[in-house]
Amino acid sequence: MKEIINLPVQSIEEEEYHINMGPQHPSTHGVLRLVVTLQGETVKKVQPHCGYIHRGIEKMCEKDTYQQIIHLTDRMDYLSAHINNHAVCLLVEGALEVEVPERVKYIRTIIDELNRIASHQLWWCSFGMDLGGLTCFFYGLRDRERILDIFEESFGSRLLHSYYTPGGLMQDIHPNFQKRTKDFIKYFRKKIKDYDRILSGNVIFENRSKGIGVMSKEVAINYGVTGPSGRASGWVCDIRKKFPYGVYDKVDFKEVFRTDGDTYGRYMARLDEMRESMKIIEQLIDNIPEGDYSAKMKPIIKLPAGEYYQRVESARGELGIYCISDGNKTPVRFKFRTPSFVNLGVLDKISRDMKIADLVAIGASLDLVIPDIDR
Amino acid sequence: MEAEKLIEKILEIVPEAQLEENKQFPTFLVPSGKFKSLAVKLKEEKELDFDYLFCLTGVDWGTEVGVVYHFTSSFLNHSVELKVKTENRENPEFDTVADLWKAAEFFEREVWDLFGIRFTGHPDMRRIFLEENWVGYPMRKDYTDEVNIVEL
Amino acid sequence: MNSIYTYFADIFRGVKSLLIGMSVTGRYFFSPGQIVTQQYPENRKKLKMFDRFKGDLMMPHDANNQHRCTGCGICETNCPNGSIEVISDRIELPDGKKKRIIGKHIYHLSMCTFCSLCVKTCPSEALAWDQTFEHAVFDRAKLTKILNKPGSSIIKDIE
Amino acid sequence: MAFNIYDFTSFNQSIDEALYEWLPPFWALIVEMTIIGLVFLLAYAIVGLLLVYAERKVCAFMQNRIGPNRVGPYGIFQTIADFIKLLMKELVYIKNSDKLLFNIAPFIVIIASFMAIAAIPFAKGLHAIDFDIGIMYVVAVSSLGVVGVLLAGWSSNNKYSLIGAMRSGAQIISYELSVGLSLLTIIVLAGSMQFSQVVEMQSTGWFIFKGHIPAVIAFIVFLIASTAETNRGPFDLAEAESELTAGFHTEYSGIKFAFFFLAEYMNMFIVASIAATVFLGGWMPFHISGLEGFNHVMDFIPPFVWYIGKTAFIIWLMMLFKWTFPRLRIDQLLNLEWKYLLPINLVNILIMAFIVLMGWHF
Repeated sequence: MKEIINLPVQSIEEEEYHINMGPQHPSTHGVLRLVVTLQGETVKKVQPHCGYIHRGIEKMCEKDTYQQIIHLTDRMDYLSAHINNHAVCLLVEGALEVEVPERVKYIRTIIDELNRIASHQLWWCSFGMDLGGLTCFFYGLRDRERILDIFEESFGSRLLHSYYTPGGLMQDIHPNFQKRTKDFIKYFRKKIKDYDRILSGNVIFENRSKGIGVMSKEVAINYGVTGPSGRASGWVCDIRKKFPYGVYDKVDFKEVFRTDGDTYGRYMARLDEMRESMKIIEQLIDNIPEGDYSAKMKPIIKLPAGEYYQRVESARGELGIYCISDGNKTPVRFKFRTPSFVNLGVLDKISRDMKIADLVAIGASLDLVIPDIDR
Repeated sequence: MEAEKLIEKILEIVPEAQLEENKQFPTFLVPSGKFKSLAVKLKEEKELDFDYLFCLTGVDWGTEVGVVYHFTSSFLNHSVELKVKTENRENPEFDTVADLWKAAEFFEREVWDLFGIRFTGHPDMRRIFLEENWVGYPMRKDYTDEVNIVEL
Repeated sequence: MNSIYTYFADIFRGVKSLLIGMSVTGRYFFSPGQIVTQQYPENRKKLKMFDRFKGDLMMPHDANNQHRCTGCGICETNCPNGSIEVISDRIELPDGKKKRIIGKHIYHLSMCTFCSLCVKTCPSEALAWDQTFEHAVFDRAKLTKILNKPGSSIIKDIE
Repeated sequence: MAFNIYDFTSFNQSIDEALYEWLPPFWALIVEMTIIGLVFLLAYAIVGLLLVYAERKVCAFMQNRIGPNRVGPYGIFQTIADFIKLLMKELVYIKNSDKLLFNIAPFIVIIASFMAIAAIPFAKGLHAIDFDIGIMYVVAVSSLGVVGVLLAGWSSNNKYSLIGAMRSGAQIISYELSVGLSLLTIIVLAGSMQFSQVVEMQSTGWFIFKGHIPAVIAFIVFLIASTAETNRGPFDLAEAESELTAGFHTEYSGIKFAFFFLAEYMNMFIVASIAATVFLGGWMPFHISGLEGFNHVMDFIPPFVWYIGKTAFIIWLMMLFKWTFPRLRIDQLLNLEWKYLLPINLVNILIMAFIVLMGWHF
């Protein structure tokens, strides 16, 4: 057993025992393995073991051209694929100092927000499922399906789109795109009330989430927990506000933030963020300017030698890309600072001395996507 | 803090640091011996107040390996990029910053795993993605693996 | 006294929130019109994929069994996974010049990630996406396809 | 009364007398017991399969789905197909498990639920045995199942199983109190523990209406506590899928798993029928005193249909709980019992006793 768990023996105290949550466990949403040290039902230590789905995306990026890198970023955080693509596109456009058409910026912003809603919907339903409310799972997936239909009509695929290219888009949006998006917003404004009725207000849910896994602002900053999880702790860290890209500087939206910092806060922050995203889409969807769907780009993109850093607000937090180029068509180093990987670090800190059921709730509230951790 | 003042301030702390050209952040190449003391100052001094390590990257430049740190201050909103390099490819070793920024704990384990750079003082220096008995450091430029890496 | 009040207030608030939750599921239970399930093999006839759906790479041929592919190999270099192999032949034109034509355009569906770079970068627009989606086969070799049909030739004015 | 046309007493008696005429008393008894055993086994299997199917359909409709619809019309043979699959599956041998206890545990669980079914009156005269302490017997027997759950968790040599079993033990021991006390409230009102008498007394009105507010409270408490006792719904901590993978039956496969599964649904059926019998009048039709015409129409609906209807309603309620609410945590679960249900129950009994004493009930 010792070799498998891979721990120093002295870490086990009397009356403590380990259980392995994962790599096959219903609540880790993938192949994450948590070695949990328990005393009774109380969690004493959580040691994440990652790497079960490590594909070496960063190594693969070193042999790919910048257009080809985009399809790899889809597969990191598959729930916010567009936003990952956006980061690469912004990095290349910024390095080449290409001005993309206004229409592209609008479309990208709308699609990013749709993607964010879809991601949060999937998070909501799996969060409900982790707490035992199985019906939530189907309601969330039902509504997410509508967004995926919008995506499928315009870009031809439902999950991994590779729709953005450096300089613009793969093809123009479908003529039905605006109508469908508006229909969806109308539909989802109704359905999100159900979300509140079935889970947010529920007394069992409140008991399960309030005061569980409290993360203070200092802890959030020190551990680098960004995104809705960090903002629920009171840390104003929204890249969309701090370093606006796309047309986020032209739209009016609130940066969701809360001060409670517990599981309930993270839950409410994400629900509010869905509402804010709908607000952004509503402001933009009727005002997409006419124009080209792509700037003129050379077929072979070579970044000038140097180093570049680009950050975007993914559905889970700050996605950063650090790129070193030597002037060739492939990068020397292409590093992804993925939000799930950093957010995972805080799991041990905030779930100590909680019950094992709380560990599941905390893990779900951090919204970890395993391929995003492992890359 | 303004970028120029920030550069001055850091050069004041570590005069040996070399300023590198970068449009986005003030970038310094810091001698590895001085790095830890600079990091402590960055974290502790009220004027600097770099409380958020947002990226830590291991890099293989070909002849030398090293680490790139990106710091920012969540309150003062200024950022800095620091680099440490070494030519010792066999057994590179730097001081850890995991005691100052907890976020570095996982980052440093990743760098150790993929680049083979050790961090002295790290609380839990194990491989993070690969197995303990993995031979080599896959992100190095000279790493070869005929079985698992398919050249197209 | 205050604690007794909060005790009962808690109970009533809790019960009320539970009833609200039950009203949601109860309402869906009694409204079968909202069922969203698609019964897949039965609805195969009605099921229509969107025009842009990326199902399978294909090379459109016209009525004379002619396609637009020149065999330049740009799709092959752009493919990130090596799922396209272009084997081109050289033929001698009547005027003595040599010309490159496509011999075999091999497409490995099993390796394709549907990134659409080949379709986008093709200079003569010879490639397109098909809307088929039932790709499951029992033999992996069947996923390797030759896109240009046998006996096909290139449309005249493409260079 | 008109529902006497559906009386099974004389039918049963005639079979009984005929058997005793043909056979010596000992063999007559044996034959009777065999017949009853076979009938109950059959009924047990059918009800279990139907309930699994019903649960899947009900939850599907709540979740905007269709549910099983492939095997047979509307998928009614789905559970039978599943059962056949479970029968044919391999019984996995667990290394270092306590083999005897591991094999015995599913049988204990299923026997406990099987025993409880004996005392339940399905219609007038249609029950296996009419104890004069029937309610007591059912409460006592149905809580035996926890022994099986504990053994299963202990003997599997799996930490998840053990945690699940310990949770289950704590849970059932606590909620047993509330189940007993809420039934006691009605016993105070009825003055009897015999199921046939309890039902007979409700011919003028069901206890839930007769007993004013205390009976309603007792009914609600019973619903909550019995849901917890059957390890279902928001109280399924023992098998808490997202935490403990499958809790106490993680290591079971094939038919042994099917036993646990079937026992869970049968327990649900049993507590639902107890609730229907004690609070909603069992097989007794719905009567409003004064409306003779209405009462006569109600009487022509067979008692068995009344009984099934009431039980189905309560089962539907329990399914609604399960598919709506998130799961409680173990300490909250115990809090709910010891801080809320138990005190309310105790006060409730006092009020009920007072009402009975003053003769305020209908």
